[in-house]
Formats: sequence, C-alpha cells, structure tokens
Amino acid sequence: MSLSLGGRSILQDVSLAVGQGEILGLVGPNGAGKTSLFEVLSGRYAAQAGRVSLAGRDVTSASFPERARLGMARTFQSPVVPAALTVGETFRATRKAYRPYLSAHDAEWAARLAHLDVDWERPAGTLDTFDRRKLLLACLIMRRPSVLLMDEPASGLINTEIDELDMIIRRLVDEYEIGVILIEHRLELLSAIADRVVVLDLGEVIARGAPEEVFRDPRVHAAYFEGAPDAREPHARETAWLSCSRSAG
Amino acid sequence: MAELLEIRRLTAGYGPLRVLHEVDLTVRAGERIGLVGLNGHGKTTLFRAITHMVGWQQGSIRLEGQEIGGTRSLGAGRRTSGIVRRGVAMAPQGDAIFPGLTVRQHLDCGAYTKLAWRERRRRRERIMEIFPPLRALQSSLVGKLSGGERRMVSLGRMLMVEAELYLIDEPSLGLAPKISRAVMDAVWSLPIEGRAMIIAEQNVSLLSGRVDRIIGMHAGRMRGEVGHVALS
Amino acid sequence: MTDARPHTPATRKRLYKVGRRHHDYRIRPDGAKEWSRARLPFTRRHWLKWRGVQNPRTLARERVLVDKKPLWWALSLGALLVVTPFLPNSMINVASIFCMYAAINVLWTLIIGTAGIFSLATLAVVGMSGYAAAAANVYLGVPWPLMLLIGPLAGLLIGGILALPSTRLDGLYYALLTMGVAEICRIFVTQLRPLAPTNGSINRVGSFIPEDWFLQRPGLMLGFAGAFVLLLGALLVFRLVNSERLGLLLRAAKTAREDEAFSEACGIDFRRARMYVFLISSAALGVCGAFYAMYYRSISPSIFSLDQLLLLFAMMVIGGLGRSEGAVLGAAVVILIDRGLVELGPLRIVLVALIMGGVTIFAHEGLMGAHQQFRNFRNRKKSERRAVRTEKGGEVMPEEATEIADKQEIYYRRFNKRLRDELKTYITPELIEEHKRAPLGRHTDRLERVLNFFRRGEMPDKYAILRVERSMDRFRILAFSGERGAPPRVVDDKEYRSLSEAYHAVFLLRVNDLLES
Amino acid sequence: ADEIVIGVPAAQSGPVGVADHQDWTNGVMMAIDEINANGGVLGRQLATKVVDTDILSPEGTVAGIQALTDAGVDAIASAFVLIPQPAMDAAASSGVPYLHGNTQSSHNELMKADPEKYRNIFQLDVPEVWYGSGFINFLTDLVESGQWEPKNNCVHIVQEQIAYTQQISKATQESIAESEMWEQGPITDIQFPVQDWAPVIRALHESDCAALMIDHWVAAELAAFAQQFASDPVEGSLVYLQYGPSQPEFLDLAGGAAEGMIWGTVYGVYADEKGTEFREKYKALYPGTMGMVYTGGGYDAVYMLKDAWEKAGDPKDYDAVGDAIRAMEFRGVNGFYKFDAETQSGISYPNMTDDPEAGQAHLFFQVQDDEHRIIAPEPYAEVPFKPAPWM
Amino acid sequence: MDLGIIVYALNLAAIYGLMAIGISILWSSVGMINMAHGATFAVAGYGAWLASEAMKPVILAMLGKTMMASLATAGIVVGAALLVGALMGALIYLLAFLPIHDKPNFAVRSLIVTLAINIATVQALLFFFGPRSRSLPKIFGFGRFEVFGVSIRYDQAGTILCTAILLLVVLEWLRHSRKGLEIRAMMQNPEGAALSGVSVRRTGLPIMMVTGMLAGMAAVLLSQTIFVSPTAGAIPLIKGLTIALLGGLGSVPGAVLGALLIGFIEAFTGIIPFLGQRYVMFVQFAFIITVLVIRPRGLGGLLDETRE
Ligand SMILES: Nc1ncnc2c1ncn2[C@@H]1O[C@H](COP(=O)(O)OP(=O)(O)OP(=O)(O)O)[C@@H](O)[C@H]1O
Ligand SMILES: Nc1ncnc2c1ncn2[C@@H]1O[C@H](COP(=O)(O)OP(=O)(O)OP(=O)(O)O)[C@@H](O)[C@H]1O
Ligand SMILES: [Mg+2]
Ligand SMILES: [Mg+2]
Repeated sequence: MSLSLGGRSILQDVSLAVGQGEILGLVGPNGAGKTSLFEVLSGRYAAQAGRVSLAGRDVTSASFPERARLGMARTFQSPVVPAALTVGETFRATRKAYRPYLSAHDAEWAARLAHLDVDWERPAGTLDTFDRRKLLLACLIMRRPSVLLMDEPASGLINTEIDELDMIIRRLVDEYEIGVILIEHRLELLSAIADRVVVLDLGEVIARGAPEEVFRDPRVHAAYFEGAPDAREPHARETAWLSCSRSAG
Repeated sequence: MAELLEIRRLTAGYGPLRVLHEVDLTVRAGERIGLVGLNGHGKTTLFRAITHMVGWQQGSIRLEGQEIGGTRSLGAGRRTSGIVRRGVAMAPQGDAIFPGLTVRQHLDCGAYTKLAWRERRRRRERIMEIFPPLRALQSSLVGKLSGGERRMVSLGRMLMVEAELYLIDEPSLGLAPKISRAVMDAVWSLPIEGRAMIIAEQNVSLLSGRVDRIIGMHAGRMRGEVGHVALS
Repeated sequence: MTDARPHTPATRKRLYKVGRRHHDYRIRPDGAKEWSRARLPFTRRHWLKWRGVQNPRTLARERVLVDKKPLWWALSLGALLVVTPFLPNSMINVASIFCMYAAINVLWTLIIGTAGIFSLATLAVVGMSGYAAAAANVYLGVPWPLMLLIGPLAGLLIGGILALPSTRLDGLYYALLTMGVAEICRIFVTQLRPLAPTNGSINRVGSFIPEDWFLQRPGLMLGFAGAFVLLLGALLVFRLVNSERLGLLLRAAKTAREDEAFSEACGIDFRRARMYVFLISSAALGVCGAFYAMYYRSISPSIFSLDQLLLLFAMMVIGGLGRSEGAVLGAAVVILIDRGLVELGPLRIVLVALIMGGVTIFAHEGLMGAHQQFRNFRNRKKSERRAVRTEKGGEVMPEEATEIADKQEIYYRRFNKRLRDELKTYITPELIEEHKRAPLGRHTDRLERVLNFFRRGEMPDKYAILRVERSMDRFRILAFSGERGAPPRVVDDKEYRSLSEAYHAVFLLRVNDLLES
Repeated sequence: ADEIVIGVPAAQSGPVGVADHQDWTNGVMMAIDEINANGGVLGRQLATKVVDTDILSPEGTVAGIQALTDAGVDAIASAFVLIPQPAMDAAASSGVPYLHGNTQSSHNELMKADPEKYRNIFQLDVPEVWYGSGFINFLTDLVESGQWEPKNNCVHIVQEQIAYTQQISKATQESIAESEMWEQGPITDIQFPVQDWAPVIRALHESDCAALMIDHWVAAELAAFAQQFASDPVEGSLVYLQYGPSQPEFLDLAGGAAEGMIWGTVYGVYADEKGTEFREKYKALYPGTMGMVYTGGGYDAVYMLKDAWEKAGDPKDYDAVGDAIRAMEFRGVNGFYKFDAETQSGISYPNMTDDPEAGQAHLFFQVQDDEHRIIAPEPYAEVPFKPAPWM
Repeated sequence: MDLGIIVYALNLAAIYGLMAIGISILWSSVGMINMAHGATFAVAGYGAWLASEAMKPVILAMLGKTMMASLATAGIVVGAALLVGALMGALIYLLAFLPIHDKPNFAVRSLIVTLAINIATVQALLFFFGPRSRSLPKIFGFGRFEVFGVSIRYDQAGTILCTAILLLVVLEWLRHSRKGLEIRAMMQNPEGAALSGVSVRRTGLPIMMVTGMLAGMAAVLLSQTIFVSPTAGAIPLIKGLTIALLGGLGSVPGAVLGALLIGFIEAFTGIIPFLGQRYVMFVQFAFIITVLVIRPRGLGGLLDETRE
C-alpha cells in the first residue's frame, strides 16, 4: 500500500502480514512511516493504493471504530487515557461500547491479564505512563481482538517494566493467539520477543526476516543505528538494579 | 564553583496528589547532572516545579542565590516566563509544544532574547546541523511530524538561546538510537562552563560516563547520588 | 478515646466535636439483620444510593446516602408545586414561564454538556417546531393534541439538518453556524407574507387551555400544571440520556482529542452517540415549542431573537453549565429577576449581567458548584491546620490529609515519626558496637527499643537472610519486595561468613534506612 | 393608600419604542401633577405605576400588563405595544380600563370579533391605514391649492417590513390606485437596522419621482437619511418621512439637513391656543426638543380618565368607567376624541369626517428653519407649505 | 452606477473588517472571544461625542469656522475614540482576563464575562445617556466628489482609506514582528509560550488596548453614516464576530477576506431586484453556513489538527 500526506509521499508499496499468535516487529528511523503505517492499518488515514484485510475479510473501507469492532486493536505512541473518567468508568464505557455488552468480570479478567492493579476509583488522568498503557491494553483485550498493533509500547519505560511488558505480550500471544505488530526503538524488547522483523526506511521496506540477521544487515545498520551502542549493553540492566534497590529503602 | 541552583526541602505536587517530598538539590556551574528513576516518580514534576509550572507548598528554590518565589499561593505558571528569561531553558517531556506552527517558526519561538532574535537564522542553521531530518521539514506544520521529529523540534527550540541552566526531560524518548545519540552529542557539544544542565533519562546507558553525577529519584525523594564510577 | 461510652448523651455531644458534622445524619442499622434497597420497577436501578460503610472512628456499621440529589429535587419541585396555587396571577405566569425555560435549558444542557455540541440553535428549534405546530393548528385545523406530535417531528427534522455539520465543525464555528440558522429562521418567519399583518406572529392558536379561561386564573393554573409536567418530562429525558450508556460513552471522549483517539480505539463510536443525543433533545425541544405556542395561544418571531438566547445562556451559566440542576436553578434565578422584578426596570438586566459575571469569575461551576467549592476550600483549610499540628515536616501533607478517610492514620503516622526521630538519637557507634558483639541475646534498653521498632516494621522494609545453597556457612541478604508475587531480590553480592555477621549486616541496613527516612 | 393608580407599561430597556414611551410617560406625569395640584379626582390623589415592558414579544407584553393588573391599578394608559392581542387579552381578563395609542387596525378587528370581552379597551387614535389615504389626499390638496406643481405624477415608496409600515404602504398603494392624479412608482424594501442609505438614495435617483415616501419608523435612521439625502438630493422631489420625525431626536440628529422635509401623524399635538399652551408648559418642564405625538397623548389620556372617574364615581367600578369613556366627548391637546361605537377607536379628520372639531386632525408637518411646523390640514396649519431647498 | 455599489461595498467591508480583526487578534493571542467588543464600540462612540461637545465652544472660539477648526474637531473625535477604546480594552482586561486567565476552560468563561460586560454596559449607557442617539461631527465633512463617473461621499472615501491603512499596519506587524510570533505561540499553548519567555499576563494588556482602539476607530467611522446610540454596538459586534469566524478565528488575512466578501454580498443582495435589502442577513448567513460546511475552519483557518 502507499500513502502520501501533505504532498509528501510517506509509504511506498509496503506490504506485510501477521499470522495468528505471531509477533511482527516493525523498526525504522524516526519519520520512517511506522506510525503512519499503523494509521493506515487502523483506518485513520486512507491509503491511496492497497488494501487491508483482517482474517481474510477486506476492511479497507471500514472506519477506525468499525475496524476496532472487527477485532483490530491499536495502541498509540503517547499514553492516552480518557481524562474525565476514573479507571472503573473507563472499563464500564468500553464494556458498553457496542453490543454485545460485556460484564464486569470481563473487565477484571482483562485488567488481571494486563497486570493492571490500580485503585479503580482513581482518575485515569493521574496514572503514570506504564499504567496508562496497561489501561488501554486492558480495554482492548477485553474484546478478544485478533490483531494488536502496538506503537512504541516501551517508550519511556525502564527495564523492569519492559520485562513485565514482555511477559504480558507473550502471554497474550501464547494463550489467546493474538497476532501482534510491534513498533519499538528499544531493541532489547523487540529482539527478545519478535518472531519476524520488518525494517522501514523512508516509507519503504528495506529488510525483513528473523531479528538476528536483520539487525546484522549492513543497510539496516546504516539507516538505523550507526554509531549507536549495542542496545543490550550491561548499563541498561545496571539502571534497573539502581532504581530498584533504592526503592527498597 | 558557584551554586547555580539550590533547592531546599521542596514539596510539591498536583492538587491533592503529593509528588515531591522535601527534595534537596544543589547544582553548581559547569555540572552535568543525570536524573534517573522509575516512571511517575517525579522527575518531570521536579522540572516543572523549578520552572514554576507547578506551584509548591514548602521549601525554597534559589537561582543564582536569589529566591524564585513560585509558591502555590500565586497560581502556577505566573512566574514561568520570568524564570525562563533569567536563564532556565527547558525541553518538556514528550511532544513539541506548538503543534500549529511550522518548524521554522517553532524554532524562532526559542529565540526570545534580543540577541538570539537578531541572529536567529544562524542559530536555526546550527539546529539543522544537529538534527539533519528537520532541514527538509522546515516549513511543514509541527503537529504533523512524527513523534521523533517532534522531539527534535522541541529540543531545537530549547537550544536556540544560551541559558544558564538547561532542563532536559527524557531527550531520547521515542528516538531511534542513531538520532538519540545525535541528540546527546548535541547536548554535550554545548559549552558547559558557567552553565549547568540536568537531564532526566530512563536509558542510563546514554548518560553513563558523560555526566558528572547521576541522581536517583524514588517516590518523589532524592536517593543517594551515584558518581558514574558506580555505573561502569 | 471518647467513644468508650457512646450512649450517654454527654459523650455523644463530644463525638460531634471530634470531626463528624451533625447534619449528615447516618443511620445505624442493626448489625444483626441485613438491609435491602428498593428497586425502580422493571429496572436494576435503585431509588436511592444507600451504601453500607464502616465508620473507622466509632467502628460502627452505618448506612449512608451517597448522593442526596434525588431528595433535593423532590423537595424543591414539591415546594414549587405546593406554593404556586397561592400566588397572584402574574406570579403564576412567572412560575410556568420558569418551568418552560427550565425544561428548555435542561434539554440544552443535554446538547452542550453531554453531547459537547456547542449549539446556539436551541431556541430556533423550539421556535420552528412551535411555528410548525401552530401553523398546522391554525391553517390546517389540526386539533391541538396533535400539535404535541407535530412539534417533535419538526424538531427532529431541524435537529437532523443541524446535526449533519456538527461532526465536521467544532466549537465556536458550529456555534456561529447555529446562530446563523437561528437568524435565518427569524428572517424567514418575519418575511412570510401571510404573517406580515401580525408582524410574523401566529395568533389564536388552539390550546389545552380553553379559550375563555385564557389568562384567567383557572387558565393560568392549567397552564402551570402543563408547564410543570413539561419540566418533569425534560428532567426524565435528561436522566435517561445523561447518566446511562450514551452519557458514559460521551464522557469517555469528552475533554481532548486524545480521549477521542482512546475511545475510537476501544470501538466507541462517539460521533454517533452525539448524533443520538442531539436528535433526542431536538425532538424534546420540539415538544417544548408546541407547548410554548399553546401556552401563549400565539407565537412570535421574538423567540428567535438573540437577547432571548443570551438570557437562556445566562441562566445555564449562572446555575452551572452542563448539569441539569444548574440549568433549573439558573432559570429560577434569572426568571425571578427578569420577570418577577419588572418594577426594577432596566436595572434588572444589569443585575442579571452582574450575577452572571460574578458567578463566572468566582465560582468554578456556577451556583450549583458553589457548595462543593466551599467544602473543598474548608477541607483544605482544615487539613492545613491539621498538617501544622503534625509538627513541621510531619509525615502528612495538607492535601494528603484530606484524602485519608481514617483520621487515626494521620495520628499514627505522626506518632511513628516522633518515635523514629527519638530512635535516631539513640543510634551511636556504641550501640552499633554492642549489636556487633551480640546480635542476639539480651541488650541494653535502648538497643532493645530499636530492635523492637524494626520487628514491628512493615514488610517492604524487611530483609531476609539466605543461606547460599550447598554450603553451611555462606549467607547473603535478601530484601522483600513488599508486594505479593514479586520475589525478594538479592541486595548486594556480599557474602557473610557467619549468621551473626549477617544479622549485623541486616541491622546496619535497617539502621541505614531508619536514618534515611 | 387611597391614591388612584394609573398603570403605564413602558418600554425602557428594549431596542424599540423607548423614546415614544418616554414622551408618553412625561405627558402622563405632567397631567397627573396638574390634577393633583388642583385637588385630585374625587378628592383622591393620582399616582402612576410604570413597569418596563418588552413590547416585542407576546410574553413580555403579557407580563407587563399582568404586573399592572395584579398591582390593582385603576386604569392602564399605554402608548403602544407592537403585538396588541396579548396585551388586550391580558387587560380584558381583569376588565380594567385600558387606553392605548397602538394605531393599529388589529385593535378594530379584535374589537369587532368580541366586543363584550374587550369592552373596556379603547384606542385613542385611528388605525394606521389612514396614513395612506391621508397622505395622498394631502398631496392632491397641495397640488390643487397651487402651492406645489410636481415634475411628474409618480410616488416612490420605500417600505420597512413590520406590520405597521406594511399596512401603511398597502393603504397608500390602494389610495394611489383610486386617485386619478397619482400613479404608483417603484417600491423599495428596506430592513431595520439600515446602516447606510446609499443604495436607497440611488434607487430614488433612478426613479426620479415627484413624491418620495419613506415609510419607516426609526427616527435616528430617518435623520441619517435626511443627511445623506441632503448631500445629493433628488431635484424637485417632495420627501415625506411618514411618522418617525415626531420623535425628539430627529431634529437634533439631522442637524439642519432635514430642512424642508415633510412628515405626518394621525395623532399629534395641535398648534392652536390649547396646543400651544400645552407645548409651552411641556417645554418648561422637559427642556430640549419636544416629541410631537405621545406627549399630548399621555396628557389627554389622563384627563379623559379623570372625567370618566368623576362621572362614574368609583374608579374600581371598571364597567361604569368604561361606559363613561364610551359616551365621552373630549377635546384634548391632540384633538377631539369620540369613540366609534363598534371599534372603540378614534375618528380622523379630514379622512373620516369633514368637521375639524369632530375628530383628531391628520397633521402634516414640515421642517422649516429647524422646527416642526404644521402645514396642513386647515384650519390647524400654522404656516404655508414652503418648497424645500432642493425643490 | 455599479462602481458606486463597489464603493458602498468597500465602505461596509472596511467597518466590519475593523471589528472582525479586533476580535480575531484577541482570540489568536489571549484566546478569548470578546463579546464586549460591541460595548467598546458604543462607549468609544459616546466618548468621542462627549469630547466633541466639550471642545466645540473652545474650537469655535480659537479657530472659528476655518479648515483648521474641522481638522481639530476630527483630531479630537478620533483621539477621544481611540483613547476611550483603549481604556475600555484595559477595563475588559482587568475584569475578564486577569482574574480568570489561568482558571480551567478560560475560553468559555471569558466569553461569558465579556458578554455580561456587554449587557451591563449597554444598559448603563441607556441609563446615563437615555435612548436618544447622538451625532458625531462629520470628520470628513459633507459632500461628494466624482471619480470617473462615480460620485463618492467624503466619508465613504475616508473610511475606506483609513481602514486600509490601519489594516496594512496591523497585518505587517503581526506577520513580521516578534510580537506576532509570540501571539501565535501563546494561542497554541500558553504553557509552552511561557517556556519561551512569553508572559501571557504582560502581553495581554497591550493587545486588549490595541483591539479596543480598533473598535473605537470603527465607531468613529460608522458614526459618519449612522449615529451613536447605546445599542449601536450590537450590529457591528455580530457582523464582526461572524466575519472573524468566517475568516477562521485567529487568521487576520482570513478576516479581511471575509469582511470584503460580506461587504460585497450585502451590497449586491441590496440591488438584486427580487431579493432586496430585507434579505441581506438571510443571504449572508446562508453564505457563511455554506462556507463553513465546505471549510470547517473558515476561510483562512489554521488547522491545529495534531496526532497522538
Ligand atoms: N498528517 C500528516 N501530514 C503530513 N505529514 C505527515 C502526517 N503524518 C505523518 N507525516 C509524516 O510522515 C512521516 C512518517 O511519520 P511516522 O509518525 O509514521 O514516523 P514514525 O516511524 O512513527 O517515527 P517515530 O518512530 O518517531 O514515531 C513523518 O515524516 C511525518 O512528518
Ligand atoms: N497533571 C497531573 N495531574 C495529576 N497527577 C500528575 C500529573 N502529572 C503527573 N502526575 C503524577 O505525578 C507523578 C510524577 O509524575 P512525573 O511525570 O513527574 O514522573 P516522571 O518521573 O517524569 O515519570 P516519567 O519517567 O514517566 O516521565 C506520577 O505519579 C503522575 O501520576
Ligand atoms: Mg511513531
Ligand atoms: Mg517524565
């Protein structure tokens, strides 16, 4: 599919597929068009060419909410939550979003699945980054989606939290057979859980395949991390250690 | 070394929610300080308190020895512009701040001193060198840029003037390793003598070995300082 | 504490002083038998929001009425109903005008507050449907009961037309557009040639008020009854829309575009929800229009006039935008001033303006919010005082103190703080030395106190000693994470040769924490 | 107290009618002070109760009248409301005597429809329709008496949209059709508020008719017209401004530009000795330019009530007072009042009767050296018609 | 003749434009819809009237009926109007900006407060000066002149000229000065603006006063064709507001364009035979609505659409 906005063309015939219970990693330098690709997939931008199909069914013409109802879940780069509602109300709203209305048990189940344990009376606006992300995630998986598009879920998280996220995503994929597309810059997460990786640059796929060889690919290096340290260096863990041990005081 | 910033028993938060508890911090000229800590433990809030975007109940903040009275009693944000003009430049966490402006205008906003305004073109050029991707986008609306591009723009805005004290909140948030490295280099490349900067960052690997000291933050309290020796 | 003997009146009095205010009375159910709440027939809703709580101070079981609004509604509306028949004619008229405008406001609130559509065409909808109904009655000879059918249909039609652009435009632009529509309606009506001789007003409209009762006392009473029913209807519609599913969905997408992103991601189609709300309230406004025409047996273009609209807006603002009780209260205030005090002349309009300005400047959300606002203010003051009482730098901050329901907590923390400060003074090299000598066994009084404090400490601050596997005499120290499920972590990689060494290490850590806190 | 209270619903805060109602209230006050000075009526003093009324909307009107009836006033004296029916209904419900100067035919229609219900309601002057025929007759007389020879025989009408002006325009057109001397020129529609008269004046130039009728009711805007017209007049045309100029502000605003313009009213203060005397007193009391219509109206209304009360004996006996008024023949500063039996509104000279002393004269004024001077009809004319500067 | 129409249209456009731009700037800078703009208009008018009344004898004594005299009068009238306008602006700043500018949803609050000010002021004027309208001295004098066959009244020409100049100045100022940029920044995000050293409180006052002056100028110019009265502000306010929105709030060029369009529409619907004066408003609003439906953010509306 291709997309161009504001006169600039942003995606040139990109095509990718994700199967049930598969995790597809999507990386690329800033402005490569990853988020735009999501916008197209989730139906917020309309692509000039190409089609999107979900479980063999063509949803190219469907709007964002419609696709959501058809089981295409999507998270955002920034941690969005409804500021006016409390966590509990947020769940109620999503439960009653459309028929069939779900029961409170579904909500609790989803919350547990997303490791979200916060006071349900708390205004969603005051949650911190990770809990916000978890809240959205919980609201999404409550409806048992078939595909989950996650845009930089780990940005602004520290390593222990990233590990937790890792755990959550794996559980979703393994137990509930959800296919996940994952945009991430924190490669320690991506390379840990992604089955396949697609590298975008300037709106074109420049490499795809298993994480290891993709990251070894010279072109990817040139485009993505030249001069960057290997993202899995010990310091990273060091931080985790630091902040946790402090937290024991 | 002269004390640029001196925070004593600072206690601040949002409405009923208390975020910072009796924070003490002293920043001397010529220092680069890293601020690490779990999410939601008050890094951003500390920055916002220093620029009086949240008012505080207790404690005091002195900038070059004089009190900046940004207490809760006068509404938050009253003093901000004053403080900024006294030489505190801050790159807020997350997005660039003026979605409706073009990149060029956005950068110009950073040039709020007379001098900077006069030579804003030159400075813009410098920013473009630091962040090559912006050059192509100069006249497109910031609101339309990608997450990373927006970070660059807001950092660029901050770099338009020479300030006494730079507060940088999670510069590498959502940046590709390449770019984030570039950002850091840009930050280091600033002449530091007579100035100081505080960098809140999750990804300590970017800080390690380059800052003078790292301060851990937990639950709104300062936790012991860690010289970078401890990290490597 | 005082509640050792809670039944003698003397002590009961003192109970109040401790903090509970007399007037929110709490029922003490008999602990032995359980209580039940009556349900609204055919629904799962309860009449009143009773909650069973446990009063942390008296440790008694209590029933509290969480939201008292229904009672206030019943009281005030009941009062209106009782008082009105004894008023002079003009006042009865004012009362029914109040009911009508209150109804219109409530529905408007539904549009502005719930649906978040800033429409100024409310009166246009009312007026046009009023005209449609009146015209049908006068020129087509439709009997008056059918007017109550034609009105909503017309309202629905106009609402539908207005609703179309509401998704594209936002905020003020839509407001302007609707204002334009209102203006167009006005001109359209005034320019209608057949209505020219009457300045565009339709007169002699059929009505539920018999011709010869019109403007006589019985007629006025009848009119008031009708208007009152209208108001009740409007309130019912509001309740049904605002606090059920539609309202909830809309609140999810209320404040920012980010919210909209969230709710779309969750499959909430808030645009359609807005449409529904808009259409529903337009239809209801249509009823108001028809009623209006009947009540005055005539309808004139002045209903489209901007001043009228501003007056209505003022009502909502004064009462508090976005809440039904606000709309009603505001209507009461403004109508009383504008219609009740006609003797004041032009002054009364200035009065309305002043009230409006004052309320907006000082109150956060209108008169209705004032009570809550005052309460918050007082709580803040109170807890600031309390925070001062807990000595300087004490554990409890003012705002925090308001959050803590169980005030015991505050005093406990305060005590704990004192204790720690006391203990800090005990920590001396000698003390540590003493512990090093004999971690277990008998100690001096001071050391015992310190150790006791540690033993009482909460889980997260505790450490465990781990015997390194396959070795009798190598120990490491673990710290409990404090939350269940999360495993303890190794504090550092130091190993200790003997158990007592480990004990002492733990002791040092704890002392360290103590001093840091 | 045992004062006799006259209720005056007056527009004080609204966009329209404020000036006229002020005139009316002044007239009423003046009369009351005089009467009280001479010992009042039936030994009781008179008092007024003025309420601010929104004369544009039915509910506002009703509220105003009701406030008065509830306050138990003994009579209502109102300059005018724009929507008569609600006001009349509200007043009829209590049967209180209600004198008004609405100048509207809807009063007559309602009256005919239900004389019993509205029995105590009286329209001091005649329906607006008489403005039409009156104007045409005036033109005819002017020509026949040789005071003016028109350049052609077409009449250009500029009409505003409210019922009042519409009725007048219609009536005028009808009587033009009847008269063999005049013929219908173009008709230009205007809408209050008129920001700038340029297009209208251009239209007037195009048609270049002998008589230009500006059928509008807002004094200030007529003054604006006068100014802009004066700066490029239509040579040799007679300008008739209908009724608006009667309001005081007209002369002040037009500031000389109005010289030579003509206007008329079916209900205005005479310039005979009775009228002049009144004018003197009024000017002494309320300095500045004087309103020419409702000042006298209010004044007369009070005196008529006085006579009626003295005849009926008890002001609270509304029907008796009503009968008294119905039977009354009263000569006031605005002419002779006798109420037509079935419509209970006035009689207009020369439109309805030829006897000058049997009705209220349809007065025509011309602005001559910055004063309103009556130029018709005989015998009330002060000065002869004088061609305007551009004629 | 048609050229005459164009002059007429321009004249209208000029006056509406002045009002609209005042409103638009205010919105784009401090983010408030100033409903009291009409009040400012009226008050400034009265200010000018009082001043001219007060100075009339003085001028008569000093200069008699010379050219100088009329110039002096003009100066006084305009000066007074601008002054009073500015003062009124300051008043609005004090009442409707300072107390609430950092409270939640300031936009609506300020709208309401200014609305209240507007109503109160109009009634106050009615109370003090009575319902009668007052006439300002004709600062451009009576009469007309011919430009190729079109006869133009002095005041029309003067109005168009003055406005054109004023607008050019304002536009340039906004586009190229630093204030202009600050203003736009402030509109986008006050907090961010503060981070860029812009103090909303300090920038607010001058802007208010400038817009007040614009209103004052409009008052003087409009009073050349009609008169000063308590309710005189209503129509200009409505037109200004609609045009500001039509042009897209915050975009001054849009406002200018909008003013021109509305002016011409008003003029031409006036002369279309079967429509006539009385359908002017009708056509105007119909036009505006169609525009808005096609371009939701008005003609020049800057789109503040952002991404998550
Ligand atoms: N609505 C839009 N109008 C104009 N340009 C756009 C729009 N949306 C995205 N773009 C451009 O498309 C390019 C890709 O944006 P996108 O957000 O997909 O990048 P990204 O891969 O998500 O970057 P990041 O990793 O920083 O989020 C960017 O250069 C951006 O400027
Ligand atoms: N506007 C707000 N209103 C209420 N609470 C807030 C607000 N902003 C932040 N908080 C709370 O304040 C606490 C500290 O937030 P802060 O952003 O300072 O943490 P942080 O260290 O910056 O986290 P991160 O690393 O995610 O940026 C968090 O618990 C957050 O929930
Ligand atoms: Mg992205
Ligand atoms: Mg942060």
